[in-house]
Amino acid sequence: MKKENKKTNIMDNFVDQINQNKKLKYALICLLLCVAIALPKIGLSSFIIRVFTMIALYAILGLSLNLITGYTGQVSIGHAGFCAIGGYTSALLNVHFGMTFIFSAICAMIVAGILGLLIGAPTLRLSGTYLTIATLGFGEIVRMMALNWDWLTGGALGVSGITRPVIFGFELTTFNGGLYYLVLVLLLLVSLAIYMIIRSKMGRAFMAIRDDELAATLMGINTTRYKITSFVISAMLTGLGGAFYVHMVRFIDPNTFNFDISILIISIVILGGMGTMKGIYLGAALLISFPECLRFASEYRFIIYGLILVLMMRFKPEGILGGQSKKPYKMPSGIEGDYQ
Amino acid sequence: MKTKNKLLLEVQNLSISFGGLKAVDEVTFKVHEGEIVSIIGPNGAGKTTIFNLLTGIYKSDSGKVVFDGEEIQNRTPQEIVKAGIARTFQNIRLFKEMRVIENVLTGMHINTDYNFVDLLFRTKKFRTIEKEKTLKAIEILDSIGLADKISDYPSNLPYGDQRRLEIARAIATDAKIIILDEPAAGMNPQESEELLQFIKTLVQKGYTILLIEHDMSVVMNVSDRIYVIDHGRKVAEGLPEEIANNKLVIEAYLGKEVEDCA
Amino acid sequence: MKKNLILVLVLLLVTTSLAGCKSADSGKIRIAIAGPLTGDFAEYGTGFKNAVEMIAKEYNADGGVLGKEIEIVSYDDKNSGEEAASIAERIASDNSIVGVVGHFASGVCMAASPTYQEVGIVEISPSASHPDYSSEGDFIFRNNSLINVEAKETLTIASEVFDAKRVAILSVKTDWGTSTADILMNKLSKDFPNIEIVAHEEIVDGTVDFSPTVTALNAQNPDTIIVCAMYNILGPFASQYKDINPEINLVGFSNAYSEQLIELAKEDAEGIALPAIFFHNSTEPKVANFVSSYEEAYGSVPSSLTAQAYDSMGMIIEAIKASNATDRTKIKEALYDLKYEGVSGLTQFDSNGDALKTFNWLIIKDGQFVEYN
Amino acid sequence: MISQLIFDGLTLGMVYALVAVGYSLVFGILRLVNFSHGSVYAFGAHIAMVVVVTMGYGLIWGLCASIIVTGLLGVAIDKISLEPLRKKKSKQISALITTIGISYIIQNSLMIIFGSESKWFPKIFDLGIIKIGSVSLKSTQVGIFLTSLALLLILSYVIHYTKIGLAMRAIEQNSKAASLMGIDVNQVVSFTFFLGGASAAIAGTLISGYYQVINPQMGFIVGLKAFSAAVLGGIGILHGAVVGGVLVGLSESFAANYLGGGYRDAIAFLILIIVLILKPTGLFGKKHIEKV
Repeated sequence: MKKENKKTNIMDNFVDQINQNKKLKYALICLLLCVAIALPKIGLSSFIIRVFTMIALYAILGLSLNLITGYTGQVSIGHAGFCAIGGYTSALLNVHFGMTFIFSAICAMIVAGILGLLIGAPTLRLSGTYLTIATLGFGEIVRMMALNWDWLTGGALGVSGITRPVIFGFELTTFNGGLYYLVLVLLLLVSLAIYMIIRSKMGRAFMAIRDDELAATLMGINTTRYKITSFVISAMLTGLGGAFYVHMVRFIDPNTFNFDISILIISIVILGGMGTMKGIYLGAALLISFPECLRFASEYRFIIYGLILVLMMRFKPEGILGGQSKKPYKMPSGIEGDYQ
Repeated sequence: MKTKNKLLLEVQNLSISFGGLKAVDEVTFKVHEGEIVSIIGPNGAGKTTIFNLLTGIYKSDSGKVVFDGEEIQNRTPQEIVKAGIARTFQNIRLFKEMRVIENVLTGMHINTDYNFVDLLFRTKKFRTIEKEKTLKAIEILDSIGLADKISDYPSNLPYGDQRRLEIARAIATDAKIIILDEPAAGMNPQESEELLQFIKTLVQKGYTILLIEHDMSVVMNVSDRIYVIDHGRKVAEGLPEEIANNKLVIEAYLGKEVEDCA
Repeated sequence: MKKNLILVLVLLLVTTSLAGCKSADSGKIRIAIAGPLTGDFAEYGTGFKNAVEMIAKEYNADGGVLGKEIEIVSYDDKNSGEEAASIAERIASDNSIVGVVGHFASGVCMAASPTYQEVGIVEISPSASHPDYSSEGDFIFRNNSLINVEAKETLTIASEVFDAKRVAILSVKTDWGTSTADILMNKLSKDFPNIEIVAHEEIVDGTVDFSPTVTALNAQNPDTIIVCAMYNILGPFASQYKDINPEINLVGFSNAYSEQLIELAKEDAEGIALPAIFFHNSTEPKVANFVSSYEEAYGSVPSSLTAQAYDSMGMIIEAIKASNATDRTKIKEALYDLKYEGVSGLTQFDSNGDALKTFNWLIIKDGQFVEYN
Repeated sequence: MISQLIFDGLTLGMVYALVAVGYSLVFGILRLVNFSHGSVYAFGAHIAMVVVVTMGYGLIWGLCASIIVTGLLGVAIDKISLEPLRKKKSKQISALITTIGISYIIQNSLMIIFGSESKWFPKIFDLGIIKIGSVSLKSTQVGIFLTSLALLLILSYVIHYTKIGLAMRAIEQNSKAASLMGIDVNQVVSFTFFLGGASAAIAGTLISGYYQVINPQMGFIVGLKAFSAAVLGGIGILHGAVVGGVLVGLSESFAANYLGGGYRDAIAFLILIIVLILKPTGLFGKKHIEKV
């Protein structure tokens, strides 16, 4: 039977007890939801609201990377490039054509998706390592193109004066908590979309490719097409995250989304649990709040991210909330009988 | 002897060479519907290579493969599975981090036809197809006695169950012919006896099976016809009894008798 | 079961409460310093922090200001716009803080200024140079030379010190580098008829290999090169260019003025000239005393940006004294009509919040900076 | 002018080759891309700086110390973090992500210990200018070119004519069979990491001596470029890494001159992407057949 070493099973029991008791789990989830919604209203300083906004944003970025790395098994370490593409598209459309956030974000997703296709199509035919290399190169190329194409991106001067999102004439800022609710809604939409994709034939195809690509091919799955689909969807959602961030900070230059952002996103996915969704929320919450809480540690935070990657791979590769969940398989609606 | 019904799979002088070495040399054989045909031969004779050619992993140098009236040699693995040929692997290749039922559902991938919009917005079409496929998967798992392990993970199952799950996944593709690549490999006598019974139940259900196997006890007592391959060439074919005492077959396995050792 | 629920709630509370900011104790005048204390530009942020703390100590030594002690609150923005914006919101919501000296790079300053302007707290950047930084609002000040003023100075140096005829320009691809090069080539070359701009090369910040750039510039055989970059570029570039053409004249900018330049280029730094608003060996008592006490306290000679941070802090304190209040808006108004005689010369803000600076010229002679007159 | 660019490109190319060899060695044996190689290169340069600048020994001592210490770092990386994963038969992804984590730890530790600003490094092979015809050749360039060439020859000698070289090539073909032949696979893999670390240390020291400048982030970009060189030449093949290195060096030097300074780094990545699209196995690589 499965060998379980002593160190990690304390964490497993804690997580299992939560899962087993359905009532407690649902109570916990809606508790978290109410806290999330009430936050801006209970008079917390706008700084803390901003921390929670960033947690939600990085949860979106983590979920998108999780789609290609956690569910489809292809490691991408250039996702900051898609944030930059989404960010620049939305910024330029907003500054030059005065497009409001809703439309510019959609365009940002489309452009990021197209570039995901351009990078993904040639390299996803090959074994995993080549995609990782290409995405690393891609992240750097985007930064350099942003720096060199002054005519388009303003080069090192960047793009400033981006307007904040306006919904029904009401400007959303961190002060009035508007941005916080916007990112919560986006997080909800992205989570729903990914949940729908994973609980379907496409999600099963992704996971089959992750577990054994050759066997998946022989089950009739067109692995290249599905890997590209997963990569494009992941790029689009990351572009959306980039677009939101740019409208929050109202400024973007080539160094806004550098390699450190890619590493942060992959650390969130690894720490929380590859191939799960709840793991990503936990990973984002931990990794975004810890530099704020432990001020002295913020100087060492990059080393800590590095350590997380190494130690997690060594001791708990499936991440805190990852691994084989004990919950029974969630039958589609209409099928009774608890086949445990 | 089974009545000769429809010819399902016909392989005509199929061959492939890897850098000068003729791994498979002009092999020809037939499989009829509802039949169990076995291919036996010493290790490295080229049996698995033949299967890899059949299922599109390698591209053959020459020869034709006609399946259910359609030429399928050198087509992509996806097209061949859609045509109706499913297979298992010598070393079990299940999807370890997916549930047992999800492994079977993945087998049904080619026949679950709803598109991205259906799955994203959970349309009625999506819900009906998912429900129908899940029920079918449960039924298949029930038929192979794994109904109580639906939510479990393959890596937690005993070896025999894993092999049966792999076969169940192949069945789930609604294949007309199932290729079993040394299913009894690494099994103790008791497990291979269970496997033998299981294959027999499959035959009763009308599945056509192409079997590669070493375990003579399984081959001799379940196959309708047997082909013997040695050094990439077909050396013999016929009924199990004929093959059992065919001189060439014994030589291929045990080597030549030395006539006059002085 | 209850045990686990409590554990989860505790975890939630810990993260939120720890993230809260420190409680503000009244009775002290608190001024913030924000800059990169870690990462690539840590040396500049630390320089700001040291200078600001030093002048605060000096004022506290003789009774602080308005009878209250001055307390410095430092923030590390890691030179990232996102961090700066987050710090700006934390400072804005802590109304015990009356003024901010900081942010280092223009892009980072501009990410934070909207928040400072929105809530109305004075921000003086000792180093921002982006043309439209100070136009963000009336609370946004800059105690740093304007690009076009300093660029004109470098061209004057080129023509008078080196009697340059064929001038080439090397600029680093940062917001400051690009805009300076653009001003030099398009706006100012008209005012210097005897100078011909013969070439312009751009390099990415962090480059160490200049051989292709040196070859390209040398092809136009310029007699002088104006380098719009900091010491980490000017130093290696000087030594690599002098390998090919030892007689080349090099003109730098005030932000390249630091001991590290000589440290990096060693003897190839000889003859490099640059305009500076602060000169550490100057004979003026105020400057000499600042340099000696800084060196004694922090072990290194202050750069011109550190001197400007020192003066920026001094101006906020003087503004508090002049307006006799710790109200953020009154401090802002007092700053506009303040004439501050500091270590970086006489500083006065114009209506836009920019400082009008007077320059003196420095040249490197046998291994150290000397005043050129 | 052209010949000047060629010499600049060749010198750069030889150093990239030295680093690219490190990638190919490790990929050859473990089918693993060692992302921490760039930061090992920077680590080696800093060890040399400590010995030469802070302690004041000669450059030769700096080089030797750096080779030994960085080599041991390479072995430590393998022994501490990669070998347990091999023993645990964990997935390929885990090893890849571990090397990314390690590169992050090393680079940021260097930044904290040595500070992030650029520091001085003594000129290497400083014997003035060698004039051949109209071309002025810096002695450092010639020195670096020859040293790198010598080291690459030594490396290929070790690989092709020594016992441990034979073991390395055996493991590359089939590590299971090699272990059955009595080769201690883990010990040979550690030796490979030692070679990788040592070659990166030499490259790091040579580059710092060439530009007389050193900073903790030097490893990231050079690591990427050397990687493109290794893939261009055919990942896992030694002479491929050398040819790839020289090509990347030359294209960078020409791009910087004709397209402008901003494109010098981008050109290496464009080559990488083009190679991955046209011929992923690189110039000398051969198709890799997946066994079922």
